[in-house]
Amino acid sequence: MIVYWLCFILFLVGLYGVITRRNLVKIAISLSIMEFSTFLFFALVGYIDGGVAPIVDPADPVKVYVDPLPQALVLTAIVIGLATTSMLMAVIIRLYRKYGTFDIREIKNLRG
Amino acid sequence: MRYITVFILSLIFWLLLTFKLTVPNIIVGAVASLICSLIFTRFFISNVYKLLQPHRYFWFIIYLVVFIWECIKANLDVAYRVLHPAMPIRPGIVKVKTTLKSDLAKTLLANSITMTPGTITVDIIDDYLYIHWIYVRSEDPEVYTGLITGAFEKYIKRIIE
Amino acid sequence: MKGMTLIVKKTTQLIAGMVFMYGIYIIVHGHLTPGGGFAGGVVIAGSFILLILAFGSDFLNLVKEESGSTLYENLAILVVLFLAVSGLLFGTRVFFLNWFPKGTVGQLVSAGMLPLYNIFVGIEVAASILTIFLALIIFKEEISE
Amino acid sequence: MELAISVIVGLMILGALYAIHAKDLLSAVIASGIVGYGLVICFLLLKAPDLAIVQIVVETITLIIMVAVVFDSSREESFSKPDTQGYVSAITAVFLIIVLFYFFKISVSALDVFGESTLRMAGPYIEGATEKTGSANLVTGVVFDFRGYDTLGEATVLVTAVLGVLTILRLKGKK
Repeated sequence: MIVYWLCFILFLVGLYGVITRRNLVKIAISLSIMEFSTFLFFALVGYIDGGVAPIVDPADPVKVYVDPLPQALVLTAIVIGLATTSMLMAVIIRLYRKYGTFDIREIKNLRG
Repeated sequence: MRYITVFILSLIFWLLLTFKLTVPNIIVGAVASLICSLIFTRFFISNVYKLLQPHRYFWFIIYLVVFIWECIKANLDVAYRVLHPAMPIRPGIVKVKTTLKSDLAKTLLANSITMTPGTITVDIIDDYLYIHWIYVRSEDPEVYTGLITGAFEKYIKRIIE
Repeated sequence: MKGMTLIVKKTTQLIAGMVFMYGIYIIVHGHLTPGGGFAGGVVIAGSFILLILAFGSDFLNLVKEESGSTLYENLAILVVLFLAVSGLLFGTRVFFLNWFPKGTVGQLVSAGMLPLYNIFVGIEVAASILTIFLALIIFKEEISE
Repeated sequence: MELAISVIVGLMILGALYAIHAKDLLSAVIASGIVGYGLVICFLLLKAPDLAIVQIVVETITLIIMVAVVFDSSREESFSKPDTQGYVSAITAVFLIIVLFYFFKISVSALDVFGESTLRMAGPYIEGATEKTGSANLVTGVVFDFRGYDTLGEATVLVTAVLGVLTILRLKGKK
């Protein structure tokens, strides 16, 4: 049970960063931390004690496998996470070239 | 010629990865090696004829023995310096001139020096290697050049040049 | 963007091909061992990114033009769509029907159409990640000019 | 097993806290690598090698992209005095965290104990999956056969993201 709680605390750390930080790069980092905690939660839900990785060996059928469904969902989500992070980075580098700062409040005040 | 070399090396790498000698496996490996050789040949080392000369492999095996011996000696030396209560270290960066000409030989020399404990190659600029040394034994260029590169240089010259 | 030192360049020349072959191995054996189209595609993109980082963007003349990788990406996703639709032609009304002969489990040529999906998704992922990287590099160069 | 994963997740939390509070942006980016690579080890311990392979390469490329963005900017975070807006956002964060904590405390009791998942949803995906898909790797079978629509949508998202990046970064166009 404590693993679930720690995973949730990791999520909360990311949420805290998103809300309180003013630097755009740190907001992106906090978002990716929230993503990672979600991936970890999915992988934790699917784990079974004594299970093996979900790869069937035809010569030696083992009875218990780890749940493959959350793993498949996370597999697609990781690559989407890379795409969204790089898109966020593209927006950030554009904003930096235009305003010369990463601070989100200054950008709001500049109204360029 | 370079294309064929890259092709054969990639195929050997593929067979070592998969470790199966079935027909579909070899066909897939051949196609993959073809793509690899088409893309990566222009970045490969230029002079591949030297791969076919057997005496270079002989010197390479001897070089491995020499390298392991030097490595053991340097390990004991660094372990002595770490475990000694007074920590007798005298770090510094020295500039070593090498007589090797080709870039690959310089890279092999730099990697060998980095792999032996106590010395780390920081950079190569033209003929000079900049090396960080944990105990600078002397400040005379000839002496420290002999101490650092003397054991490796003549073998590397026989292997690559 | 300038390249790195001589040591990195020479090591990259020897290593990049191996990384590429490893990516292809992960993709092609995706239905037998861990891995698959996503992992292998990212590894292949990594081999090209390694080359660009080590040699600097001037060395590769493909750097100034990212439309090539965009083309591969769009073609690959079209092929995936076509393979998915092809089930409609041969079977009942099921999208993503696996109508190829299955073969025996554990062989390299088995699992029907899954290896084909793996290969084309791998190309798509590799091309898209390479495109993102090239766009960043070109943008930074245009700024610094 | 649970203990090992707990220790690694604890380290990840420390790394995340440092990444959020670091003064230098480059060290913040590198500290966020702790979280990603720790996740790789967690995946390996949780018997998910597919995810570990993808995550280790994706994390490396994300770090390269982030360092490329951060590297030639000012890098120093400008710390000014906390103003009213900062206090308001901090209070909002604390309030939100308390609310989420309460909801998670209720919902965690509905979960199975760690390691005793009862495979409610995964039964049909495991039994007879090798005969249906012919694939020895069950994850690949799920990704490309049972849930092919997900994969198609994922590929579409990837193409859209690439188009977005090209649109944002190449506004000038070719002269």
